[in-house]
Amino acid sequence: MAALPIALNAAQAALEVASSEGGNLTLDLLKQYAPESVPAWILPLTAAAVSVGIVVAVIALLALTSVWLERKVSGHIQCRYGPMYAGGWHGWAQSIADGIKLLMKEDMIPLGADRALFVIAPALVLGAIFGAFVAMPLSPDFFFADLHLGAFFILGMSSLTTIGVVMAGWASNSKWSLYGAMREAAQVVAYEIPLGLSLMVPLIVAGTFNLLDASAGQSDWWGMGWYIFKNPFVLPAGLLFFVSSLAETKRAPFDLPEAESELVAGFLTEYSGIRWSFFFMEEYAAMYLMSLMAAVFFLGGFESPFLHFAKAAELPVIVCNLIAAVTLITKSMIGVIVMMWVRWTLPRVRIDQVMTMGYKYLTPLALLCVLGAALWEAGKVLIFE
Amino acid sequence: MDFQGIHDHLRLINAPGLLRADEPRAANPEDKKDKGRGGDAYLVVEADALASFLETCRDDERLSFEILADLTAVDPGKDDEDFWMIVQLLSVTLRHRLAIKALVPKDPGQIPSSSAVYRAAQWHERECAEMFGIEFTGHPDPRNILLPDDWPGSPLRKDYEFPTEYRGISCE
Amino acid sequence: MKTTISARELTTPREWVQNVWDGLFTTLAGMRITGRYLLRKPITIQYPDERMPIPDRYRGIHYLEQEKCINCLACARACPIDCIEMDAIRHGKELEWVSFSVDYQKCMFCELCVYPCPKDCIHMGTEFAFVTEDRSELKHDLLSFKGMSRDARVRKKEAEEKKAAKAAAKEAKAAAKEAQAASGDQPKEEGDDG
Amino acid sequence: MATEHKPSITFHPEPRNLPGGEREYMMDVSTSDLEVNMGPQHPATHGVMKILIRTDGELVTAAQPHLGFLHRCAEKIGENVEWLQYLPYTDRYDYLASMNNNLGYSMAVEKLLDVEIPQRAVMLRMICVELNRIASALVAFGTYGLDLGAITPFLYAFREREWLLMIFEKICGARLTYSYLRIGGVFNDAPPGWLEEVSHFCDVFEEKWQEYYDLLMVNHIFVKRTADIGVITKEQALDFGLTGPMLRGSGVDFDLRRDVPYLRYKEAYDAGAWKVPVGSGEKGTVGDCWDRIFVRVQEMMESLSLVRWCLENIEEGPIIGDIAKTLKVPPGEAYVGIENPRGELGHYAVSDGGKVAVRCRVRGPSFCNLAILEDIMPGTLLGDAVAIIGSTDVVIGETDR
Repeated sequence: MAALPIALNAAQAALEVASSEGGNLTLDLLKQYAPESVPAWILPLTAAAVSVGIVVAVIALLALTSVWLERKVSGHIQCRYGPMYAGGWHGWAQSIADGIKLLMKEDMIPLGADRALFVIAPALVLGAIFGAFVAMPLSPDFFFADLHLGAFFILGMSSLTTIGVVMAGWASNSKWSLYGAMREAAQVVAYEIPLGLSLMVPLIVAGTFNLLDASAGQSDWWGMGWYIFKNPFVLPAGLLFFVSSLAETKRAPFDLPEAESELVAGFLTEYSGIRWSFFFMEEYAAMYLMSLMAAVFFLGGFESPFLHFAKAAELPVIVCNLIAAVTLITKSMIGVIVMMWVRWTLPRVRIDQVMTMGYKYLTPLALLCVLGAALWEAGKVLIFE
Repeated sequence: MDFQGIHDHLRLINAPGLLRADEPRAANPEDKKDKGRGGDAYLVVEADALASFLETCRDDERLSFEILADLTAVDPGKDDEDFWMIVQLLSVTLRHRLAIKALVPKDPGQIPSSSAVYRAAQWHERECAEMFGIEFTGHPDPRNILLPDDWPGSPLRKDYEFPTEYRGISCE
Repeated sequence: MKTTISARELTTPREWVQNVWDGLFTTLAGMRITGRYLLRKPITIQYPDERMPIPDRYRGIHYLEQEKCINCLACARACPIDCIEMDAIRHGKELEWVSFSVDYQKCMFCELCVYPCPKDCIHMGTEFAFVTEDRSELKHDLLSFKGMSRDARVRKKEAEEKKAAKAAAKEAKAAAKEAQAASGDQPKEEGDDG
Repeated sequence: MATEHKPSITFHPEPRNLPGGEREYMMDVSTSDLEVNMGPQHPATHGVMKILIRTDGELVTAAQPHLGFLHRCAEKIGENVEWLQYLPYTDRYDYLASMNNNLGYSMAVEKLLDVEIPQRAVMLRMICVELNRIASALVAFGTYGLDLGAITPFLYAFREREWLLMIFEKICGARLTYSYLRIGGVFNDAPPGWLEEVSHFCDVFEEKWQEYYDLLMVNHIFVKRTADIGVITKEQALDFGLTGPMLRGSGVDFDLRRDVPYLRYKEAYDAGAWKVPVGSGEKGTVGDCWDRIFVRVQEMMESLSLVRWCLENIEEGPIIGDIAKTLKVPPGEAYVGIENPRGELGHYAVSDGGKVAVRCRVRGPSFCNLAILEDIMPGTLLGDAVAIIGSTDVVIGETDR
């Protein structure tokens, strides 16, 4: 069932790609090497399909790795090893083994559940988050859709997962699930605001919604011209973004929709097997998405001294791209590890405190940051030009 | 205050329902069947006046038993005609204890509830009621607490017979 | 009805700043502690490969020094749930063992069976893992051998031989006595028979 | 709990005219409350207990504990097995503090027997009981963190508890159901090196305690989740017969070890070896969840210094008093209440001079402490409900016996 939303997203992405003016590595390659007999309209579609395939593969791989990583990090924080057997070295194959086990499990739908919604919900959640990744470039020249409103698109797509979660909670016909769904709805609505506002700050500095341009804008100062260094309001905004993204991705201490000690498992209570793992994948994919966003807009994107000197040394484009991709993934990986670290340190916040924090603390602070950053930029323009 | 002091004080204020003190005693050397009694000293109280007696104990300043530590019943034997109702009181400020005993006839096995005096008595009384079949009149919530609602008999009575079956489940 | 929802209370600016500061500071303090452990070596061990040492007094599955046991039933009587059953046939002083079983479905490893033993022959062992798919297998027979032990058999044989020898000697003695009596006082024995 | 079903939405079509020309349309949205079974298999109920809660959205409007899922007829068994044979059953009602249960039962029977306990046995009893109190408080602290979503402190607490269990394993051979303290003394003497290990534990534990404090107790989220939540006033606590940390958390300075002394606690107290921690409302109001859990956390340290005092004062000697092999208890009735980690654990034993008890009553502290949930849970949020259940630190084995 996951195929449907993914296909929809693919179609959407294909249209975006087809209409976008910027180059796309896959498309360029196809244009270069495709035989002339192939009709021209097929090329963007094929490029889109290939790109989507790569997105799905990369994200699934990242999600699997981070599930394993989470277990290792939590294990070591708690003075234990975590998985050690599956696959040999430090249980690297644990996630794969788990995935196979989850696939094997009986596909259960509760008797009173709304079958259609119950089935659609996990697919919608997973499809939405994969759709968001379409706008996320992996390196300066390897991307799937170079959207002018990339940041906007990603925020929009990632908040689409909420609908899936609410759907799941409602369809499960369980009181605990319903609580979880309602909490998720309230929480995401509350945290969209500070999330968007805190993202506004680097956007003001960058002057663009496009992720490639935003990343390229940090290439000065030998690759260290990151927005957090360029404007004093970006760093606090980054912290706010981090906290809001924790809430947005339902991670502890904001894992209220699941809240295993309060709501049994929240909206996941009635889910099992592969459907359950879809939600799980979504959580980790969302973590990566948010970390990638943070990396692009706060921590320099692809830019680092390595890339700067690689470019200066006029290394081949493919090497530069590789360095850029590794830089970005590393930065986002650090973000993900910090998210895990926070999760295994803090207790859970109560629901009204989540709301309070979103509305009374993060939103005003984010507004302050936006104001400050805007004034700073305006001042810069006034003084230097 | 020690037991004697408490007893004297209760006599002095004319506590309702106070009958006598039941203190441990040594065996009577002449009567071979009498082995004496060890352990605690009790105040024996009239069953119907137990609640008001507890209220006196709680409200009197020189006693101030704030806590009802335990309320339970004893079925001393099949042939015995009475249950013993045992109440343990505890004073937090004055740091003394008092054990109270009331004799409740097995037939009809009724005693006024003390849960209006000590809220703590409520659950203890529910337990007593289901385990001994004592009825606490005026109890605000007289449901079973540990046993299922339809459990047959009162398990802690000496004449209790184990059921062989409960809802189709064999208890052998 | 009391309500204790803090969101309904107003927050003063001072408290607001305090909350932000406390939230940040204590979170970082907590993360410092967990982060320190993240970099340390774990303290757990990988169970089936390494095992924790089991102390001498560990209360696991019983073991029986069958040679010493005299079938006195002291342990069975001491058991609160009657999970020990034993049976032996007595041949004079020697025992022929039929069974000595502990039902580990019931046993709660309280060690109360060990203390009353007059011969100090039942002990709690260090074995604890016994998993089975069949409940009947949980009734362990502690006997290392059934029937009589070799020593007991030898002793019994010796004892029997001794007994036989004794009986023979007695018989011989009696015969001698009889012979003596026959020569002397005969009517007395007849009287005994009557 | 009967639920009132009201019509869900009522419209008042006539608008109300407000000053300034505005018109207000009224609409009453009334919803019916949701009844939820919290338990018997809910992660927050610490075992098999059911709390029937009625909620209005996230707000709990009524709560009713249902017990009995773990009822194992302990009192009836007590009337059917011999005096000493009942000892292993006492392990099983408050399974986190078995040493304390053994002690309570043994003391009740000893009171009837009127037997003197040798000094070394008294000290071994005190050490074991206090170490067990630490182990129990570690579970209380750890699972409380777990209830509030902090998983790591739970594992840290269990790391130290694991060591304690190994210490117990060395002296009595069991990790949970010890059956170590017996009528008349203790079963075994301490093995060689055991007392040194206990003293080593005391030194290490002190550092770890600071870690718990920094990691969880003062964490801002934790404080906000627990302070001012589930406040039990002093009057309420006394009325409900709460004992132990629940009572002390409400600001009542009362500890059975000091105020109705047994063993050598009074002596240790007079020697300044320990104090009685009392809730002071440091982070909120007196008697809130934070106070209760902090009393438990402080008690760990007090128990630790008590253990140290015992280690200093322990002497060689016999470990068991003058006790017959088959116990015949003289007729009488005795009630002994001791300070279990959860409150007053009362044992009331009635003997008619035989080998078997006539009545063997157990007054479980959790049983009494649980009753207050009916009173303090209404008016809190669902998350608070979990925090409150956790702060009562119930052991279901004991409420149901």
